[in-house]
Amino acid sequence: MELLLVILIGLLYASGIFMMLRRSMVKLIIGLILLGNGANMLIFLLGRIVKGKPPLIESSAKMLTEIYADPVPQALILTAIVISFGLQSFAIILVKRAYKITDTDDLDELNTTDEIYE
Amino acid sequence: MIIAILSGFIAAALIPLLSKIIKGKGSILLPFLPLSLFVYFASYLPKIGKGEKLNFVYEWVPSFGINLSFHLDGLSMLFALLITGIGTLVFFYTYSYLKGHVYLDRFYGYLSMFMASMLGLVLSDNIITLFIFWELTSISSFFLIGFNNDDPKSRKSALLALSITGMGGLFLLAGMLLLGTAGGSYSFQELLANGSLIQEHASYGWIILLVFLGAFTKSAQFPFHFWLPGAMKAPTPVSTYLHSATMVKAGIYILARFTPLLGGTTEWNTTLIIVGAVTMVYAAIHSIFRMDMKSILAYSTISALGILVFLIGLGTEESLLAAGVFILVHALYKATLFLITGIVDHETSTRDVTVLGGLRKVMMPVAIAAGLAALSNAGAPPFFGFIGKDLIYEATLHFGDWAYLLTGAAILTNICLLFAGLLAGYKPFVGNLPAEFSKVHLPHPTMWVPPLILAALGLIFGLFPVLIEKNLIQPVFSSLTNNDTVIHLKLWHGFNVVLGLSMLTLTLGVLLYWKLKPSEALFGKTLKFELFSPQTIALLFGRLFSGFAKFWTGFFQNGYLRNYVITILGFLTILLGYRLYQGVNFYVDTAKLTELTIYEVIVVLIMIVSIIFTVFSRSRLVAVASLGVIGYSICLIFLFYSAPDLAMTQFSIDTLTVILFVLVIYNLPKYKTFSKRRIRVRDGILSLFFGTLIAILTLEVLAEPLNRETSIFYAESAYILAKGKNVVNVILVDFRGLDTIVEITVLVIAAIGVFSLLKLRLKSIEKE
Amino acid sequence: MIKTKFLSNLLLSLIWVAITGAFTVENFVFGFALSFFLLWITATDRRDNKYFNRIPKLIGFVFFFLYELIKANIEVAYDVITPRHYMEPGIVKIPLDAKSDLEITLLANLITLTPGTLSLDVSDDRKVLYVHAMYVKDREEFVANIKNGFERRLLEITR
Amino acid sequence: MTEIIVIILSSLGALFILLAAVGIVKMPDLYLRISVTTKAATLGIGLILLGAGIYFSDTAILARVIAIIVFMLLTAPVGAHMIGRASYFTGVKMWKNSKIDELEGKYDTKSHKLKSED
Amino acid sequence: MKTIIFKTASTYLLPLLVLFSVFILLRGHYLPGGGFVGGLIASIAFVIHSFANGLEQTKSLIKFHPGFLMPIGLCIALLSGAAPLLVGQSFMTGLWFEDPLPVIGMVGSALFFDTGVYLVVIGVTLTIIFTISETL
Amino acid sequence: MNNPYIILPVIFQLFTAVLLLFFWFRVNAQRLITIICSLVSLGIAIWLLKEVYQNGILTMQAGGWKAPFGITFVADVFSATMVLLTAIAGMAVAVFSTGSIRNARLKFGYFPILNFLLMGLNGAFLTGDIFNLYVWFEIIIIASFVLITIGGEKAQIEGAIKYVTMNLLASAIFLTAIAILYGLAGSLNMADLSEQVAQIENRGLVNVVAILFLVGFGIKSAIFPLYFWLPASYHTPPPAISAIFGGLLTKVGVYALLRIFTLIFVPDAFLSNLLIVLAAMTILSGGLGAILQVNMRKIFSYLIVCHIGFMIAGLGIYTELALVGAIFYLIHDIIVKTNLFLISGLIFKLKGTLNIEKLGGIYKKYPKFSLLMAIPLFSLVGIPPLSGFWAKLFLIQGSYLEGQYTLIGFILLGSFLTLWVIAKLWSEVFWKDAKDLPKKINVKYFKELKPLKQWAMVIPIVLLAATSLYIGLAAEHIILLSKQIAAELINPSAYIEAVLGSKTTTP
Amino acid sequence: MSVYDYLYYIILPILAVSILIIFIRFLIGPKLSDRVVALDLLLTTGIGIIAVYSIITNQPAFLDIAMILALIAFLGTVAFAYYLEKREKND
Ligand code: NA
Ligand code: NA
Repeated sequence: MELLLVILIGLLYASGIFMMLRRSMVKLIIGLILLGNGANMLIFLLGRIVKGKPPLIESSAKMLTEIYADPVPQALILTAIVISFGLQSFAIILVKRAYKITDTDDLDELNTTDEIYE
Repeated sequence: MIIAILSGFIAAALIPLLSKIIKGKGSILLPFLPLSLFVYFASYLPKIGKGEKLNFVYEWVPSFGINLSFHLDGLSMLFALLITGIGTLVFFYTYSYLKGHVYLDRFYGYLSMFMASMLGLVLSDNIITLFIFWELTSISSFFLIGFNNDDPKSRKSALLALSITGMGGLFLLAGMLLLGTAGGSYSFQELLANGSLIQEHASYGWIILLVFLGAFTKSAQFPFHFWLPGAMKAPTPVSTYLHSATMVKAGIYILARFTPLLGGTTEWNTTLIIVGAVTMVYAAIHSIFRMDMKSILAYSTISALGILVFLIGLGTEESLLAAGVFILVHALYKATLFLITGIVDHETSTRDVTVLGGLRKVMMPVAIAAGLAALSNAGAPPFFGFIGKDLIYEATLHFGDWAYLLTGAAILTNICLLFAGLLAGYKPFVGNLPAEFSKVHLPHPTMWVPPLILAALGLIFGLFPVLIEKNLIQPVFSSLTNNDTVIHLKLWHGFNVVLGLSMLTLTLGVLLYWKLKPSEALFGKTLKFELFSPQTIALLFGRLFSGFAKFWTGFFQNGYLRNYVITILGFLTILLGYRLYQGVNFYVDTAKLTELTIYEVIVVLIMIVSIIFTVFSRSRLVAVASLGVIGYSICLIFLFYSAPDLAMTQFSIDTLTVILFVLVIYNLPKYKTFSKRRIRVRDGILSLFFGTLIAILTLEVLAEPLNRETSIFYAESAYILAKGKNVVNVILVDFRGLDTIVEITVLVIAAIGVFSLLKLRLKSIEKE
Repeated sequence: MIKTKFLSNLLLSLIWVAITGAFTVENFVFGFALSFFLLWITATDRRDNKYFNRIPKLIGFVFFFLYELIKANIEVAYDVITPRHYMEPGIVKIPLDAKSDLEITLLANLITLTPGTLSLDVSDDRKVLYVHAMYVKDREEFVANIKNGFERRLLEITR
Repeated sequence: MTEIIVIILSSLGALFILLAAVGIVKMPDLYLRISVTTKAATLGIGLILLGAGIYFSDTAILARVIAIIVFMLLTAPVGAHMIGRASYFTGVKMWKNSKIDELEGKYDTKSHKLKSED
Repeated sequence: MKTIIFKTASTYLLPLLVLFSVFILLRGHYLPGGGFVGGLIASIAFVIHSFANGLEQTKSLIKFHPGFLMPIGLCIALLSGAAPLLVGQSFMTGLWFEDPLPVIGMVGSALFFDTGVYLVVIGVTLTIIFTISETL
Repeated sequence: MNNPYIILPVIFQLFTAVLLLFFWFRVNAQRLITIICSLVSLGIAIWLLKEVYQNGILTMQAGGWKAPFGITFVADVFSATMVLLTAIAGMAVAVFSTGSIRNARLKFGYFPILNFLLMGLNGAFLTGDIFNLYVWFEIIIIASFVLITIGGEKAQIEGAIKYVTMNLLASAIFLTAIAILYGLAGSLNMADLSEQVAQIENRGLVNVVAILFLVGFGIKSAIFPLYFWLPASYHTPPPAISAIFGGLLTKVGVYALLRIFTLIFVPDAFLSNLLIVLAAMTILSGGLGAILQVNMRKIFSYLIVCHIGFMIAGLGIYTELALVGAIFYLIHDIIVKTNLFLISGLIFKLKGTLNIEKLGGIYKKYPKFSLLMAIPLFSLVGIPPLSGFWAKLFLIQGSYLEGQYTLIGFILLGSFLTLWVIAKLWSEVFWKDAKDLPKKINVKYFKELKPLKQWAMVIPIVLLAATSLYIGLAAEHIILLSKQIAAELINPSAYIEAVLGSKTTTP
Repeated sequence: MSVYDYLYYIILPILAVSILIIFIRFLIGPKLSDRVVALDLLLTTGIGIIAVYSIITNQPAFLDIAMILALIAFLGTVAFAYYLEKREKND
């Protein structure tokens, strides 16, 4: 399964980047989301995956004894997911606003702030 | 001592506060600052004359060996007296010259600051401190040159001067640092103690190169000389003070100061001789075609500076003595001529020598001063200038194989300088007074007394060199050569070759004055040569540089986000790829992998297809929907691999994201394909390459053993110590609760951001 | 009104007990308090609706519903797994006797849940329910089936 | 005994879901797809969930399972109704062999008000 | 989307979902769940309600601007984290009541903290979604 | 030594922000709270630096969990200094904002967000946990997103798109790096990582991770060729916001680079050389960009890039001396750049434009302001003995001792370009005589402001100018501080011991 | 054959194949509504998978995820319906 996930992660990164390189703002956002998903999966996989053993302590037990999934990456991903949600919401609204103001989706037209003489 | 040096800065700081008083009558009090400093330094003359050297150390930045340590010996004494002495006169002169000027206070402020910097420069023993004061002179001169800042030319000149001297300053800084590092100390005295160490050091070449660059730019040596004529846009007192008597000599000072330490080598001497000789001849020839008094003086100053560099370069005891004397000679007559130019300009409103004439009839004392200065300049006996010129020829004649060539150059230079001196100091005052100048009258004594004093000194020192021989020139000589040979200054050496050369110079110079009349036409002809002048080349270089800047900036900061992204990612990819290729062995341990099941394969398959679908979909909504599928599939993977909390959260958040998209999708632009196919293919290749790198990296990491200390601790303590059974949640609210509080803060900020982005509409009055 | 609220409250407390899975008095009291609070928060103008009014009829209705569900599912399954389509779909207008929001909603949902039919919308004057059906052999019969089946039984419970 | 019940319930459930899956691909128009899938899936999932509830033989879990089923019964038809209705007035066509359409022309094109009479 | 069916269903869904969200919040320390998911579910409940009944209805239901929940939640989280500082212990050190409460289990600062998270998440989500809906 | 209160700079900022949220619509109350709280923060920061300077490295184990299991906060001299600088710059900007930021913006959370941003900065400086650093970075970027867009002007939005994209990209790379690091070392505690990473046998992988961190932080600190977002966006928001960005935001990236590449990854020859090349290119790019610009704030933006190069150069050389230079420059740059952007704000309020071709006559009309402004301008140039000068000494000497002669050339070039740009700016903006520009209706000019607001804009500039004078003239203090920091960085064992030393005690 | 094996080797694959089939509808559309319906069905089927998986792994906790899925799965449908309605009104 790891091999499949590795391919998946590579693909998520690749597609995220490909989308970020488009000129369309919406694609840019989608690219960022894909990239974020890729990073989350990467943390997940690199924390090493274990099937069907969530880090929950049995009601009768006091600690996890047998093999269990590493809870740390899970906590990290949770945090990362929530943070990306905040950032993505903001980014989506930013794009909406940009579209309203500039009336274009073409990022190539948003270059006045880089011009030397302004 | 420190008070003496800093007093100028203190005054400069106080002047803006006292501006009302200064703009009134108060400014007459200011010259007493340099005057008292002059007296203060002069009081040390006897001690210096006895060969004593005085040290004053004040701690400043001891941890880097930078202290306010001052060293008073002959050389610094000579400069200190010039700075304060001419300073006094210039301060007085300014009182009338800029009387009633709205920014008189500022002018005095800068002048005081400059004086203090200059004093600090010549008195510093610590070479870093020396550099600090060096830079301060550059910056105060920037303000002084740009004093008439309404005039674009004035601003341009200030900028040019600062650019050149500032650049030189940076080289000097590097040189000083190298020197200090190589010699193990920033104290000049300590460095001097291990002089040979430095001359043998591997960086010696770099050090002297950097010192030269600093000195040459400051002292307007060829090919860095061109800022100086422009700097004459400054008010005349500034030209007098900075650009003839003191600041430009800072470079000379440095060369002189470092001669005992760095000098004596072929590199040192040859460079200085060549640069000095070229400068003196080049500038001298340039000076004779000018018509503007200030321009004439500017070029003759450059030439004189060239002579000084040349003399230091010769490096013999004779030449160093000549240099020491010529510093004083030149300061006296050149300052005089500048002050006179100022008077002429001030009273007649022109400095064109072809127009001026007969002014002796209306301003006799000025004419006397001018005459004295011109004669000293000409090296006519019994003026101090004669002694100076004598010493120069003495030095060149005794310089081995190259004696004739060098002497010839010196003679040529001196002839031109003589001519220039006559043009500026003689021509305006003789002949008939043009009618338009008949109303011209003698200015306030504070203006004509200073040049007269200086000019008179040129005569007095010539007649009685003994006045300064022991207490001033002897110590200067000692500092320059680092030995105590006793010297004698004499006006009369008897009839010898040197005297003959002096006379030859005089004769030829006067002859030239007779024959060559400066005119617009002649000046115009010389301008043709400007095409090849260093200034033109420098400007060309500047233009090239600015073109390069435009290219570079336009290339990188091109305004296209995707180019930025591709640059960043390309950079990352190359580095990653290189590092992976270089140091990572590709290896997968299949035994460690978990088994594959059909449902997982299907989920992954769906994900892969969805990703491709998202990327290539032509509809925004479909892309969003398939993004949802990707998210939900991730959920399932989380679930299969024991992360129920993750699955829950991912699912809820994905749903919310979809809702968000759907809500705003109206206000989102339609999906369009902008880029060309070729670009898409290129991006695709880069993306896939990057993805592959990440994948390989992941595989490699998976093959490494993982330290499980942390996760074991959590598993064991979650319930016992933190009283929770869902370890992930315990981590979130307890073990790593700090992350969580930050992350909810992120959410809060994002919400506020969304709120303000959508709700805040500035009215036009509120925009800015 | 008070009775309705109380009933809702009670119902929610029971659901609370069910989802938490702890059948204890404390938990019930906690759930009651919680749902009381929630009802206060979410209070809107709801009309009189009675929950456990006709419990026997409710049970009967559940069985009727399950029967319809399974029967119709099999009917559809046949159509799905065989290559040919036997269906005769159409959108049919069903006049409503159900009046309250709850009645209409329940009816519509029940219709949707049974295979082959899908409540598309209720007219704005609440007189008609538009239903998409797979097997409209005879329009009148279809309407009558629904009116006599689901609607009648449902109204018996709710009224 | 429990095991057999679980096997039966889950088999039936899986079959219904498979049915829904085939249905959604095979059915010729959107309304039919909605029609077929909503309930088949709901029924199927309900059965599987019930199986799970029985398997764990814990009242708490059973209660939770029932709660899920109730939720689904509540939401699934609403969702079907929403998307069906929205599709109708966005002009999603019915299958060519459809018999009648009594909804035709009843929607006000602007306000989406739905009339009961012509 | 003024459909009676959805409206009615949402009226019943709202309390159900909020109830469920509280449940998820409270048991987070023992089983999957916690403040985040709880908060998300609660906000989804209100979002559904606003879809069905219009934003104004939902807002009048909540009675105050949901954004107000953000500082309150942050305050609760901050206080429960900072309380140990008063007794000279590190930020976020767990303080616990002696005995477990029914249903909830052990009550301690972690629970308060999670409640803070819960409220913040509701506040944030609703602020974002409502603001967007208002300015469509 | 353990001290639970070192988290105060963070908590207090959070407290302030939350308090401000409760006063959402009451703008004047927000102003008052902001000023008071920024003073308190300054007090806390001074206390912290004093404690650390006297007692050595202080740690706080969040939740009382021993390292590396909980999140550790570490206050060494470096962090404490950064916290203090944040407090100073933060206070200046806060006070300036009370005068310069319009009520409309204040009603939409300007002050709370500003305080959140400062909280994020403090958190990033104090944390000893790599993932926690990530979340602090996220606070910083989201707060900066909001600030850069607040008001929603066209230029703001255009700049923000680039700013947001690049920062999110950087975050993704950072997160990737953390994932791999955790996958390799199984730890998040930076001190622990320092030990764990050293034990990893597969050095190739370690190097790869280091590259990811370099690029992630490199984007945030705007080094070549990752800086593009900065000149595209920093000039677009209100000047007070540019000030906090210009002063602090890129520096937090530099801080992270300095921290990570001294504590966890010690640069090998390749990385060192890479850093040096990047530093040189950064200096060049920033300098070249700056000489072309005509908008004052864009000039400053490019200069930020240019001067980041100096700091990176110090890291690349990687000797104590060079690090002293980098740290000194960092300290100087925070104060001066903040002030320059504030000054640009003041000039805008005076003249209604920041185009240096249109500006002019300030020297004539406002001689006292001009003098005041000259201090930071020429401090930036590094006219000795002003603050910018000292750092260069160390950098040049450090480069020389390591034989990096070309780098010296670039440092000199960067200094020269800065000198030229500032001199030109002075000549254009201050000296040149300008016609009165037509009044803009959408600008509230300085003269139209109430005296209280006028003071609110001038006092921070004065204070920062005084600070930069202090840095320059009392350089000894700053050098001692920088030396201590550099020593800490070069030899992280004290840091590691302070964090992990308590391993035996029970939580 | 135990319940475990039965679920693991028969039921789960059936559900997975169902998902795959449904996904085909998602891909081919043709209308947005078709995709939405497919998405909804995907999620519903996901609930089933979760339930089965919870039995296989003996983790009743997974049922909670199923519960959340059940609760908010239809929200996506509602949102898309909302969008379609808006689109009609606006165009
Ligand atoms: Na949580
Ligand atoms: Na704790």
